[in-house]
Amino acid sequence: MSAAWTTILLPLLAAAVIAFSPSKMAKWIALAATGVVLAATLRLVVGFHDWGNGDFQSESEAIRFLPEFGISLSLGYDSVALVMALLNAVLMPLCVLGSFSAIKDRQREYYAWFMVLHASLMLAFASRDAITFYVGYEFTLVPMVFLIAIWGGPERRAAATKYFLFTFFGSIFLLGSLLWLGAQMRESTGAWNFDLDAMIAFAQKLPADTQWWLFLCLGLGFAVKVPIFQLHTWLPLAHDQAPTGGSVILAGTLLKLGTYGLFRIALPAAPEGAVALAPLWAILCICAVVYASLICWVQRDVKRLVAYSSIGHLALCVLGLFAFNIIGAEGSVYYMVNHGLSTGAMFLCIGMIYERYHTKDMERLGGLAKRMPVWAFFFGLFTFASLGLPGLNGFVGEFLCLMGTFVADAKSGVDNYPGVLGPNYAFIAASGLVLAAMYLLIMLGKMIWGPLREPHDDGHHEPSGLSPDLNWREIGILTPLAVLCLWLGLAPGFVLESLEPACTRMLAPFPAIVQAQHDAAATQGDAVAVADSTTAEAVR
Amino acid sequence: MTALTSDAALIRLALVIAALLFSIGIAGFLSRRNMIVMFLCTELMFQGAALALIAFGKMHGDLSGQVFTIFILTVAAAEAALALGLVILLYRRRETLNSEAWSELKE
Amino acid sequence: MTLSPLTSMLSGTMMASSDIPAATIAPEMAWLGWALALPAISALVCTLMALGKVKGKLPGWLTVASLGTCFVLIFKAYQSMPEGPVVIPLAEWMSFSWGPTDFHSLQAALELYIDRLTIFWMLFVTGLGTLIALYATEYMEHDVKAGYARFFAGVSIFLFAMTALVMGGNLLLLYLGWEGVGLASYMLIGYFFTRPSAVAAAKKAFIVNRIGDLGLALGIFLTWRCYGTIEYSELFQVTANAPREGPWEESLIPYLLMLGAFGKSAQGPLYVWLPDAMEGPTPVSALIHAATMVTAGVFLIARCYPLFLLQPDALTVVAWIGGLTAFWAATIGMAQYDMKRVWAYSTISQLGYMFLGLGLGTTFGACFHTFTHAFFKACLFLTAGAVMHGFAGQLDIRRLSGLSRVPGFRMVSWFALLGGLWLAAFPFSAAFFSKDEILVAGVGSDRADFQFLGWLGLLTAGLTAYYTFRVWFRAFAGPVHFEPGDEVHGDDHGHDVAHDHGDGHGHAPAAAHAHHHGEFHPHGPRWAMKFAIAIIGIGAVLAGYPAYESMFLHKENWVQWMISGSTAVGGAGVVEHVAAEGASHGHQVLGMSAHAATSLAGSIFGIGGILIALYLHLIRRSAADSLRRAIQATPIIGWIPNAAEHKWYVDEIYHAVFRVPLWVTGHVLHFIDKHILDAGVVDGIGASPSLVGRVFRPLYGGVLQSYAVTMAGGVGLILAWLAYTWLRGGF
Amino acid sequence: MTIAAPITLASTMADRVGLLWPELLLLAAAMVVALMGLSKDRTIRGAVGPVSILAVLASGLLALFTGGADAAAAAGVPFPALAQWLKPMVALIAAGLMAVQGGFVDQALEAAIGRNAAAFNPLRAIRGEFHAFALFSIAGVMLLTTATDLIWIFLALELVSLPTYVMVAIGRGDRPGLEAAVKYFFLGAMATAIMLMGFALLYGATGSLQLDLIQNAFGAQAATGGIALLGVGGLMLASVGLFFKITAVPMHFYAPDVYEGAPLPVTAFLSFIPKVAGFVGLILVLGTAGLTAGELPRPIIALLWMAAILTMSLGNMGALLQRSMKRTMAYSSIAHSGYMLVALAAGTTDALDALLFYLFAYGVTTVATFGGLAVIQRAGGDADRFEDLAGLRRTHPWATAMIVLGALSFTGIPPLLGFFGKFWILTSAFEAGQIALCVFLVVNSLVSARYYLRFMATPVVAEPDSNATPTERNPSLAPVLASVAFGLALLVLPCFTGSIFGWVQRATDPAMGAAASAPAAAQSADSR
Repeated sequence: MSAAWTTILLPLLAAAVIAFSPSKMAKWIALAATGVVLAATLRLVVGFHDWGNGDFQSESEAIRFLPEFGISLSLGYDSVALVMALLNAVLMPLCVLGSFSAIKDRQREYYAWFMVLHASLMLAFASRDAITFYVGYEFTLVPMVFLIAIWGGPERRAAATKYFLFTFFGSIFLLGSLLWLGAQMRESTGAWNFDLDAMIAFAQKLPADTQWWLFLCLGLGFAVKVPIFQLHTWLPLAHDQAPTGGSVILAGTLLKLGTYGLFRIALPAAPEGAVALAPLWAILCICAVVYASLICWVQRDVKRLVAYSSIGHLALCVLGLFAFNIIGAEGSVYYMVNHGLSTGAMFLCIGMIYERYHTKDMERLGGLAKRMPVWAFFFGLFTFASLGLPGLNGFVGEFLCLMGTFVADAKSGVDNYPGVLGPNYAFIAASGLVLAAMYLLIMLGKMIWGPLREPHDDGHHEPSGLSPDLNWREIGILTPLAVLCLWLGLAPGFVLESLEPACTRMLAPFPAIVQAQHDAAATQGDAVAVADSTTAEAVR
Repeated sequence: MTALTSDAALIRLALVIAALLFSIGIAGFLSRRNMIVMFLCTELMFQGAALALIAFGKMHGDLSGQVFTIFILTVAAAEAALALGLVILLYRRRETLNSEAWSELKE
Repeated sequence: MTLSPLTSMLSGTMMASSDIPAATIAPEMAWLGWALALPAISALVCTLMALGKVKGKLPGWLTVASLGTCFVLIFKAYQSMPEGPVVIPLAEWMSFSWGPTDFHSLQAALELYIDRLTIFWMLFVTGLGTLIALYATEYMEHDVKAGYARFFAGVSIFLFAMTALVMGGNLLLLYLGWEGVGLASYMLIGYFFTRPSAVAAAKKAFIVNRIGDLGLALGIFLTWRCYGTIEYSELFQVTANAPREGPWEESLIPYLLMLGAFGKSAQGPLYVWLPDAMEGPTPVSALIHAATMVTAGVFLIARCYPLFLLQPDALTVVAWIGGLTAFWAATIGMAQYDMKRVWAYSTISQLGYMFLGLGLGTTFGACFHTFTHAFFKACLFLTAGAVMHGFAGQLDIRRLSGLSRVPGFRMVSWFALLGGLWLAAFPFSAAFFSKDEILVAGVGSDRADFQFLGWLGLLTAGLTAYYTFRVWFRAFAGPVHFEPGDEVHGDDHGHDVAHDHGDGHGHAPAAAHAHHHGEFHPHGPRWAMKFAIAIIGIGAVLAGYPAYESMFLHKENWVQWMISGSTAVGGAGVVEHVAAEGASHGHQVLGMSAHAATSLAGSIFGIGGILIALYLHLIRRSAADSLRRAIQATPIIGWIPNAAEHKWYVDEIYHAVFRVPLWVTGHVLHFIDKHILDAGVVDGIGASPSLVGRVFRPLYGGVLQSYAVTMAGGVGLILAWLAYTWLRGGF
Repeated sequence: MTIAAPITLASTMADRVGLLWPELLLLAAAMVVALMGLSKDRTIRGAVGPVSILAVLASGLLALFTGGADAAAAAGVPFPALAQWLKPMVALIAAGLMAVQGGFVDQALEAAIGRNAAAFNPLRAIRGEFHAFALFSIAGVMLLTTATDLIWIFLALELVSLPTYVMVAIGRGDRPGLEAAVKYFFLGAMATAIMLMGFALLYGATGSLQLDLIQNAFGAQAATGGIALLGVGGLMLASVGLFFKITAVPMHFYAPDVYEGAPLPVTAFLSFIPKVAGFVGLILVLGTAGLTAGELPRPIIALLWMAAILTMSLGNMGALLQRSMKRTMAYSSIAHSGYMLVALAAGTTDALDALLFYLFAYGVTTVATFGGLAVIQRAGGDADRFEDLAGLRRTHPWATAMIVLGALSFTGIPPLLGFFGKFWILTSAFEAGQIALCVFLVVNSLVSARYYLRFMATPVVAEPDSNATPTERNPSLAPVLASVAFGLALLVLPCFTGSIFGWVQRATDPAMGAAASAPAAAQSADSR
């Protein structure tokens, strides 16, 4: 069994084993399985064929699953997919470890669902076929719904329902678009084929207005998952109510399915549509940055705050994609990883607090640096990573996304990648830098600084049985994340270089399309209109 | 009256009667509450269809319509047996033949 | 448009700025990378010690050792400094490329760009850093069991970031340092984290700085977009050949960079964080918020001076902001009672001078003033710290008097006097010369606005002298009288007090501590603090040496030599030119050469200010109060003293204009998000199917006949529709 | 007057008997089972269920090996290979449905006998005839698949329906069951009459009752200016009559009441067997007018189109409002008919394949879900409220898992079987250009997710109300076994969807049996 298959089948196997093993063993089996998957993923990274090649490189023999429909089970990675898979593989064992003391009842179910979630995420990232991608993409819903609904907070059922229905709403658009595209291909080539590369190649040749619709639908599908502004209301509730492990994966990798999907499918498949809709998306993104930040500011619940902050952060990430240049695309992918690490880590930190105090209310809880200095250190570190302090990981992605947006204007094209955004967008989006600092530092000010405030335990909760400050297990969970945050912040060069071919490949169709659009605008209007076309588009 | 002498007129008349039978059946079915009567009305509808089949058979010079009619009669008889059994069962429960007595299942 | 002499000079020096020699790559100097690595290692080790709850002074000594080594390294580099700039590649950082040429890559490696400006800056950063860290080993000793390691981790992080900022070979590395010093500043201002005011001050510092950082970030984007590189070595080669007043994008760059500089150096509208930053321990105030970090803005503009030279208008803005800030901060400084706050406003004011110098084209003056200021302001802060340390956190000049006669504080007082004289630009002090260099560029200018700024600067110098000596005469001179602060171990160490619950002790009323008063014995500083104060005081004296040297020995000013051949050289050349011309070609000011007039006026203003302070605050202290009352009684200007004491209500205005509206918007948006968008739209759409479903409920009434009617009706409708279509002309 | 189609009776009768072995087996089994139910021996009575299941499975196997497409084509069956897919498929799922019925008929009586509280009374015991009726009904579906003329269709449909009326009435014999039966019977009779009228009109329009001849006649009409009004009207009435069987708008109104009133296992039976019959009937009747060639008369397409949209929308919207699980399932089954009507409206061979596959996926899911739901009951009735599922995971973990899987499959979550059903309907409808229908389908899937989520969440998440009387355990293991078997199939079968789909494609391939039908056609031409 190849390493790629291991990453998918082993968690499934583990889920089955866990379901039939003693409750006490569940977490250890899960931990072992995730550990092996991590090793297998690292093996994939080490053995990756060709870092200089942006193609989606096969890692396994294709299993002809449904030859009648051209669906095959074939796994492979490009550097972006590999990085996402690695992120997932890294987060999973930490989540399992982080659930050791938090999950006390129904452990078997919990870890089994976790393993299923693991497998379906790995499948989504490794799929070379649209339908198997969709299978992985969609099936993540199920374990996550149960993780929320069973082990979540007091509003868990409402949260799970909303999460399920809302994201299902998104994915039916995705499925619809993929099937429509498949049917179109069948009509034109006479055979079903759901191979992603083939579908993308086919879709790129569709007329511009068709691509517009295609991108609208594909984009809508992914937009819910990201989530894009106005489609985001499921997220705060789901994050808030999910158990810690669920929140971590939700923020860490599940949301990334949306951005990854944009990168992998929506943008390359319908570049004309993407270019035409980019201003709309970008406006939504910059609105989201401001909107989410201001809302974060007034949150009392720290977990909800971090959840809202995800909306703003991912908006920046998406903005980078719509810059249509290498800087933005690389920044975006890098940001996906970093957001996963730092936000995931923050959720873990909050979970550790919740286990001890049974509250996430910043009015009742605060000044914890006094009681829990080690925890406060980690929390502070991840907060600063999240607000984009240079030297920590968050900065690299954020900076590159903003920079990509900034240089993606009509006139420049100096980098061979003319874009349709530009400084106007970057100016507003960059206000997120200040606003993020504002709400995150306010949060830090309440949570770790200031006089110690601890809720008076009303005796409803059994004592957590945990030491006042972090224990070695918890330190062991956070340390790898902290090291990764530092390492990715101080040495992003290798990752950035290796992401470049995949980004170049994804962006290949864009310069010509954007250029054509600008040329058309130039012939239509006068020179002023050209110089100002970004603004014009923004207004339109 | 001359029209009756020709086959076409005869068929037309039969079809009209068939339609009437069917319509009366429907009307009765919708308006009556007595289950026996309702069942009779369904029989009327069946016979309307059967008459139409015969008429069309005549029109096409084909016997299979009549064959069908025989089958319809047979099935109708089976259904009648079923209906009567059911009605007796219901009557035993409720001492009434009014179909509205059986309207507990609803939204 | 007629070009003013200055701008024509600038255009003339355009060629001169292309004289910046191309950088040579010198991997053999990689040992200088240790200047970056040592503080980083120290920071890491101190952090681990803090987490491991190491008790003892080890973190302090480790930091001192690493910083001292850094200084030695820098000094070694100074000795072996090559002529032109040198690029030392160390490692990869954020670099990637997608093509062969400039615009097809983002090169931001971990590399050092060493020219004399770098070395100059690093010399006093590491030197002062070492000394102040040494001072802090003693100053912070009360915290050995609590935050000692955390404090030194912060100092080490600061030094690491400052090194990256100054020595970094590209703008992104500068940005790394830029935000890194912000982090250190945040950590150290908020060092006494149980005190809400400290937490708030730290937060404010970071956020206000972030606004500046935003400008810097955008400036970096724009630089890349216009020139395709953000590496100094390439950038300045490109700009050397760039046309002046290029396209609007290029013209925007200096303004954006300027925003960053204003944030970090507390200029213009972004100054508000610095006074609050005095919540931090005093060594921090001395090191970060007086001597080094706040000069990063000056460094940024000096480093990117070629970009500014392309946009003379931008320099004019810098000059105006600097000049006005200097004046504005001085007015506030006159009305403050907290010693450290006065020094804080004086820092803002002096930084204003530096920016004024930059804007007027005299980078030399700005850099020289930065240099002298670093010493005397550090000296002032360290003496203030010694007072605070000794008097349980007391810094209110109304509650301290005659400290020079208190045992143990004599030396402190004399060094405070030294610092005060230097700050007041007493004639022939180091600051006198450095400030003079700046003011003469204004007073002697042909441009009326620059002349105005020059005279405003002179006036400000008078105010400076006044408020400086207001403090000194109040606190250090006069009859001995003191009330200790409300902290047993001094204000700084409040959190060390064994408060297990409810640490919000804040500033309890002095009455509560009355019983301390009788038995309170101020304790003077011991050797480490004294040593540091003395060295820095001596440094402040010696900082004037370059000026004496050039004045009396007619040698080239050492500072000028240090910045020559660097990116700041263009401006320095101009200023020399202007000054020389002013002197020789009879730019007559008040019948004298500009230089002489400025020196004279500066002396008069300075000494005048000191004399007024002498009268009001030493000879007849009651006169100050009656003057204040008199002003308050005057109708039109009666509000001024209160307003000045309240810092012209700037914080309140900011609060009302920015914070409150945003906060309200946040609540409104949250309401919209939760109740309209989510509960309204989303849940509404979610509920719509069942709502529509409800409409059809009557159809399932349970009566057999009604079902039959509905079904038959349906069939009827279908047939009717069929007939209709057929009648309409078939299908 | 002559008989219109003088096919050589001798040969075709032999062929047809060859095709009808499974049905004959079932009918024989029905007799046997009916007699066994009257036995005084408990063991023999207890064997009624297993024997019935075995008989159904055996008939399915028999269908695999008898009655090849050639024979069917020779007999003039329009889709000669259809039976080869449908009969085993129906048999497999019917076996599951029979298993779900395990132990529920005569439960109280048998329990009393077991306690020696009552003696066996053959007049009271209905187990035999109940199973016999079920077998008759299944036989009816099987018969229908090889129908060649309208009479056959009519008879087969009646064979499907009449036993189900009885099953609803006598299954438990309680008042809701009787009410359900009376509604079901009367409305069913009306629908049958409408269908008959449609058949009559078809006969009038084409002059034949034989499907292939009707097809020829329609073909001729279409070639010369379109199918006449009479024919279109006939098709329409016949379709609407058949809509009753598939619970499509506007003939679906009975379904919620009947499904709710009927005992749970009968509900499961109703939601599959008549539905298959209805769809097969529609395929056969509409097949005469060019269903798979996309040549249906426009009004018929419009009818199917509207019916599809309304059926799925009304079904799903209605289901959202229910508290009874059986009633919810009734609406759900209405909605699924709507999805399948999308395939009919798309009107291509691919769409037909999709429909046939969907029936299979739907059936498997139905068995899995209903089997899971049947593990609990209340005194004298079903445990039918959602609240009754609360805490099920603790008492019946396997059933819970299967209910979850079933609900997921109904929702269409990949990679379960239900997803592939929707997948093919969607692809085929997209391919046929029916984008609006696709949009409605996916939106309806979304709406349906909400109530399926209740099936998923309640047993897993909710805790039982401590005040409520606890539910009882179904003494029979058959439902849960069937549920597990079919639930696991939901997981496993997707791996074999390729081969299953190949099978389905062969079932609708008109070329199948062409080799045999060509000489047969020549022969019939000769004899004319």
